[in-house]
Amino acid sequence: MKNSGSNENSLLRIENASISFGGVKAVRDVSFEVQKGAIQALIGPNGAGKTTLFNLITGVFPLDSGHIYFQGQDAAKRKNFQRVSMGIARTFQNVELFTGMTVLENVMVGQHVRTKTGFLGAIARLPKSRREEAEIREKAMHWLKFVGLDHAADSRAGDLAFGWQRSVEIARALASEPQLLLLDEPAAGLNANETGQLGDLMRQIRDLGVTLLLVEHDMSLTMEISDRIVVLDQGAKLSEGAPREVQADEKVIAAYLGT
Amino acid sequence: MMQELLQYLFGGITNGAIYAVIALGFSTLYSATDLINFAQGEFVMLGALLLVTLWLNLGLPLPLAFVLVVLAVGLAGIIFERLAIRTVSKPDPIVLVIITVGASIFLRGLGMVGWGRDPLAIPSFFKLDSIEIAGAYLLPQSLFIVITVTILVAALTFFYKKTLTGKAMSACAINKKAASLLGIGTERMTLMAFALATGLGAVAGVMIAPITMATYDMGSMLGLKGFCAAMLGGLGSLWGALIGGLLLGIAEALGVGFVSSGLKDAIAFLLLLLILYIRPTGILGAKSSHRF
Amino acid sequence: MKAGKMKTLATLAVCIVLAGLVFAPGAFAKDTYKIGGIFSVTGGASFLGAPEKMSMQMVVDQINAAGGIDGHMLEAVIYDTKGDPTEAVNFANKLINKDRVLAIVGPSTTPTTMAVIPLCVRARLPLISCAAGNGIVNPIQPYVFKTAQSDIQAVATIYAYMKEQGMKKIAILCVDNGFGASGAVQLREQAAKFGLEVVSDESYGGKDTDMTAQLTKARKAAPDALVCWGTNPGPAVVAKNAQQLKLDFPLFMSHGVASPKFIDIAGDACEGIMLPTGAVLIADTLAADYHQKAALDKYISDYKNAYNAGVSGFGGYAYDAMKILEIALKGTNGDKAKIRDNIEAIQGYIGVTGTFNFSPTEHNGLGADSFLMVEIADGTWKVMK
Amino acid sequence: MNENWFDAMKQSWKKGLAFFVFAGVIFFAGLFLDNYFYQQQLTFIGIFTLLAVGLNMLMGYAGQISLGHAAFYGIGAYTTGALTVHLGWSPWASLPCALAASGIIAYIVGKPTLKLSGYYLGMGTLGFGMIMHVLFREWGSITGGPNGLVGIPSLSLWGIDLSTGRNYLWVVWGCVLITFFICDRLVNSRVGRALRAIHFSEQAASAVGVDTAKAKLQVFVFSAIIAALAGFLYAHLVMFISPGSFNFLVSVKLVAMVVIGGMASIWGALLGSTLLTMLPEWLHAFSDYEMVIYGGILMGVMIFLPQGLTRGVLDIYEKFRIERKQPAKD
Repeated sequence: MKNSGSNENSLLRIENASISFGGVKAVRDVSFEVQKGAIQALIGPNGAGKTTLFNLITGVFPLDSGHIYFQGQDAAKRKNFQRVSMGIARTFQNVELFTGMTVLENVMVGQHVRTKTGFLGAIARLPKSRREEAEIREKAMHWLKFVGLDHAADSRAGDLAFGWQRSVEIARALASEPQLLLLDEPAAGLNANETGQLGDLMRQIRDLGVTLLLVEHDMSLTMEISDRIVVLDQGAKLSEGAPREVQADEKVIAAYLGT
Repeated sequence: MMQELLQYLFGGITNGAIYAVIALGFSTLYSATDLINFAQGEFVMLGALLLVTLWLNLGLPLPLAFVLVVLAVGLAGIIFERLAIRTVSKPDPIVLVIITVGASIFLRGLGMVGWGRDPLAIPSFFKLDSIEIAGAYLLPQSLFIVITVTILVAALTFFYKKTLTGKAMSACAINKKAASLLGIGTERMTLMAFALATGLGAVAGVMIAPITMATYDMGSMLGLKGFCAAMLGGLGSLWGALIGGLLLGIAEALGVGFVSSGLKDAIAFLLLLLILYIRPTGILGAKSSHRF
Repeated sequence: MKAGKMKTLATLAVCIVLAGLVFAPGAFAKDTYKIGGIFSVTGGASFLGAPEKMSMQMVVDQINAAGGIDGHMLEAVIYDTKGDPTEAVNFANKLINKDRVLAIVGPSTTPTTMAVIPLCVRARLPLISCAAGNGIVNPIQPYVFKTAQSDIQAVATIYAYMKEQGMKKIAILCVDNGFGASGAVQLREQAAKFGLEVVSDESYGGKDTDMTAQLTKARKAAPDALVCWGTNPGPAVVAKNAQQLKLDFPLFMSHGVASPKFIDIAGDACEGIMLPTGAVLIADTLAADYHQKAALDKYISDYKNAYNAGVSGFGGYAYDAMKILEIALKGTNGDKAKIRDNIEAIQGYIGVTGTFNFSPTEHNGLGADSFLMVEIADGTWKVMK
Repeated sequence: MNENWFDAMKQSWKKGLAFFVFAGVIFFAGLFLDNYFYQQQLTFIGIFTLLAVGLNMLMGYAGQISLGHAAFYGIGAYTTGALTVHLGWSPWASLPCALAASGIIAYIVGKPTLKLSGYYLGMGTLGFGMIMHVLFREWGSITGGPNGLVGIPSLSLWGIDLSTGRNYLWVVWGCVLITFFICDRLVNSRVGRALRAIHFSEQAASAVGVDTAKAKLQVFVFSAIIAALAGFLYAHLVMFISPGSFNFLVSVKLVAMVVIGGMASIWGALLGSTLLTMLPEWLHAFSDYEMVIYGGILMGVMIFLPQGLTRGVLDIYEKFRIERKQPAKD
C-alpha cells in the first residue's frame, strides 16, 4: 500500500478508480488529488462520468477497482453513511431535500453524524440529550443564517423556491461539519444574480476551511472560482490543471466541440 | 415411486398452469406501467363468475361467452384505471398498494352481492376422460391451460417485440418522460396495459373455473400465489411468468408429497421471500438496478 | 406556533368525533324478548351462517305471528362475524350489554364460539352454539349449549359402518381450518376403538384447487377407504381429483358437505361417496312414521314458503336452537337463569337435527339418531342399509 | 434564538396539555361508563390504536410499508398464550417474553426484508405474515391449531382483578398513553428526524450520514414490540386466540387504520383505529354491501386524501385560510 500521500496537503486522493455498469465503463482509471483548502472543479461533457465519480467518492456505488484515500485513510472500505462522519458531505444535482420536513429540520438532520442520542436516549430524554437537542437546533439556525435562510426556518422545505432549496441543501451538508464538500451542479437552474451569490457563498465556505469539489456546467463560474480543474471525458481523465491551463488544452477543446 | 413422482408433477402442473396464467396478468401490467395490482386476483374471479352467467345461465355458446367475458373484464379494468388509478394525486407505491387492496375488497364485495356466496360449478370444456401416462393421470383441462398460456406468452412476446403499439408500451415502461417526448401517449398506454392485464385475468378465470369452481372469494389467494409465481420467474418477464407458475405449482405438489401438506401455503411465500432476498429480478428477469 | 395551534385543533376535533362515535345512541324496547344471533353470514363460513340467520329469523317471525311467548313479542338481533373471532367477541358483547338479549344463538364456527364463551359465562347468559367442535360443551360450562351434531357422533357413525364392512386401514384428509382440525382429532382418536388404523394423515387448504398430490400420497399407503373432512368447495375438488386418479377405494365425507350444493358442484364425481348426515337431507325419502318426519317436513315447507329456497342441515342448527329457546323461554319472564334451567330440563325434543335430551351433564343432547349414513347415487342421496 | 426557545417551550407545553386532557378523558370515560359494552368497545379501540401507532411509526414516519403486521400481533398473543396455558406462567412473566420474541423475530426478518422497497417490501412483509399464519395454524401442539387456544388467564395485579371492563380499559389505554408519549418523544428527536428523512429521500438521508438500514430495522423492531404488547393485551382480554385474528385481512385493516387516520400523525392513528373498529357496527345495516363500502372507502380516501383524514382535512383548512388571506394582502 502506498503511503498516505506524496503531499502533506492532500485531502482526497483517487487512484485508478473504475466502475462499469452492465459492461459500460462509466469511470475508467481516473486518478487525481484534491488539496486541502482548495476549490476544485470537475468538468466534462454530458456522460463523462462526473456524477458517477461523486457517487464513488461518497460511497453510493462500490469501486470495481482502484483506491480512494481521504485524509490518508482508505475511504473505499467505508459505507456511504460512514464517509459522512469521515468528513465528506455532498449535494445532489436535482436537489434531494426532505420535502415534507421544515427547513430547520432538514438542517438538523444534517448534524446526524455529529450527534449521538439513540433510540433509548430519545425516549428517556435525559438532560444530556436535551442539551444536545438544543445544540442541534442552535447550530442548524446558525447554518441557515450562514446561507441566508434563517427567516424560512419553519417553512416546509418542499414549498421553497428552487434556488432556496439549493441553499438549504448546502446548509444541510455543512451541518455535518465536513472537511470536503461535493457540490453537484450547484448553479444549475439559477439565474445570473443567484449564480453570483452562489460564487460568494462558495468562497465563504472555503474560508471556513472546507475544501470544495464541484461538478459544474457554468464555465464562467467554474473558471472564475476554481483553483484547479479536472476534465473528464467518456469516463476517463482528459486533462488537469489550473483553469487557464485547462482552457488552453487542445484535447479539452476538441472534446467539448466534438460532442 | 416413479408413478407417484409423475402424479405429483401432474398435480403440480395443473396448479402451476393456473398460477402461470394469473402471473401473466401481473407481468403484463408491470412491464408496461411498473405497477402491481393487488386486485388482479379479483379480476380473475370476475372472469370466472361472468362465465357462469353468460355460458351457463344465458346459454351463450362457449367461445362467444369467452370473448364477451374477456371484453367485459377488460372494460372493467379500463374503468378501474380511469377512476381509481389515474385520479390518484400522489402515486406513491404505498398509496397504490392500498388503493388496489381496497379495490380487491370492493370487487370481492360486488362478486358476493352479484353471484352469492356459494361456489358455482362449471363443467369441464372437454368431455374427455383424464389422460393416463405411466400410471399417472392428467386432466385435459390442465393440458389445455398449459397450451393456452404458452400460446398467450408467444403472442404477447410477438406483440411487444414486433408491433408498433407493443413497442410503444414497452418504451413507456422503460422511461415515461422519454416516451412522451417521442409522442407516445403514456396515459393511453397505461390504459391499454390495464385493459390487457385485466383481460388476461379474465382469460385465467375462464380457463381455471372448471377446475377451481367459481366463488366470490376465490381471487385473493390465487392472486397472491400468481404474484409469487410472477416474482419467481421474474416480474415483467412473460416467459418467466410461465416458468415461475409451473415451478411454484410443482414445488407445492412435491412439498405436499414429501414434506407436509399442512405447510403447503407456506411454500409459495417462502419461495417468494427467498427470491426477494437473493435474486429479486427472478429467474428470467434482467439484471436491473433502478428498481431496487 | 402555527403548527402547534393546528395540532391542538386537530386533537380537539378527533376527541369530539371519537366521543360521538362511541356514544351513538342505541334504542331498546320494553316488553319484547330480545334474542341475539351471531353468525358467519359472509366470509369463508357463509354457507353455515347465511341459512342459520334466515332460519332463526323465520322461527322468530313464526312465534310472533302466533302471539309471542307468554305475550311477549320476540325480536331477533343478528350480527355477522365474517368468521372473525374478534368481531364475534365485539358483537357478543354488544348483544349482552347493549342490546341486552336474553340468550344468544350461534356463532356458526368453533373458533368464534370459543371466543365468545368467556363473555357469556361471565354474563350468565345462555348461549346455544351452532358449531360442530366438541370443545364447546366439553368441559361443560353452565350456560353453553349446542345444537349441531358433534364430530364425535359423525366419526363414530362412519367408523361403525366401516367396521361392519370389515375395513382395516383408512386414510384421512382434512381441511386445515377449525372444522377439519377437530374432525381430524376425532378420526385419529376413535380409530382404534373400531379396529381401524390411520395409514395416511394429510390436510389441504380451504381454497386449494388441486388435491391430487395428497390423494397420491394416500394411495401409496393402500388404504381400504379415504375419509375427507371438509366443507365446500374443497371436498368437491377431492371428489373430482379422486375420479381423475381413478382411485380404487371408496370415499367417505363428513356432514360438512351434506347439502344439495355438494352434488351440484361435484357433478358425477360424487357418485358413490358415502357420508353421515342429519335426516333433513333425505326427508322426502323417509317413511311417514319416521319419528322426525313431521318436524322435518314442517321446517322444509316453512323455509320454502319464506325464502323459496331449499334447506341444508346447517340452517337446521339455528332452527333447532330457536325452537329449544322457545320452549325454554316459557314462564321465565326473561330470567336468564330460569331459561338455562329450562334448557337443561328439555327431554325428548324432536328437532330437525335429531332428538335432544339435555341434562346438567349433557349440553349437546343429541342421540345416535342425529346421523344416518347416506350414499350419493344417481345425483341424489340414498339411505344405506 | 430566544424567541425560538420560547416557541418551543410553548409548543411542548401545549402538547403536554393535550396529553393531560387525553389522559383525563380516558380516566373519566372509564369512571363514568357503566356499560360493559362501551367499556370493552373502548378497550378494543385502545388495542387497535396501539397497533396503529406502532405501524404508523414504520409506515407514516419511516415510510416503510408492512402488509404482515398482524404476524407480530399474533406472536405477542401466542407467546403469552402458550406460556400461560401450557407452562402455567403468570401473564406478567410472559409479557417480557412476548415482547422479546416479537422483537427478535422482527430483527431476524427485518434485516433482509427492509432492504426491499416499495411493492417488494409490501410483498416481502405479506409473505412473512402468511408464513406466520400458517405456523399459527399448523403448530397445533403449541398454538392449539385452527380451533385456537383456550384457557388463557385474565390479568390481575396485587390482588386487583384487572379483567373488569373498567380496569382493563384503564390498563389498555394506559399502555396507549405511554406509547403515545414514547412515540412523540421519538418523532421529535434526532432518531425521529432521521426516520422521517428516510421517508422523504433515502438517498439523501444516507448522504447526510444516516445509517438507513439500521434506522429502518430499529423502527421495525420497535413497531413489532408494540404490536406484541397489543397481542398480549388482546389475548388476556378475550382469553382465547385463534389464527383468524391474525391473518392477512387483519394486516390490511391495520394498514387501513394508519392511512385513513393519517400517516405521520399519532392522533391520526387514534382516529383511524376508532373509525375502523366501529365501522362494522355502522355498516351492519348495509349487511351484504359492507365489503363494497369498506373497499370503496379505502380507495376513496387514498385517491382524494392520500395523507389520510387528519392531514387531508388540515391541508384543506390551510388552503382555505391562505386563499382567504391572499386578497387582503394585495
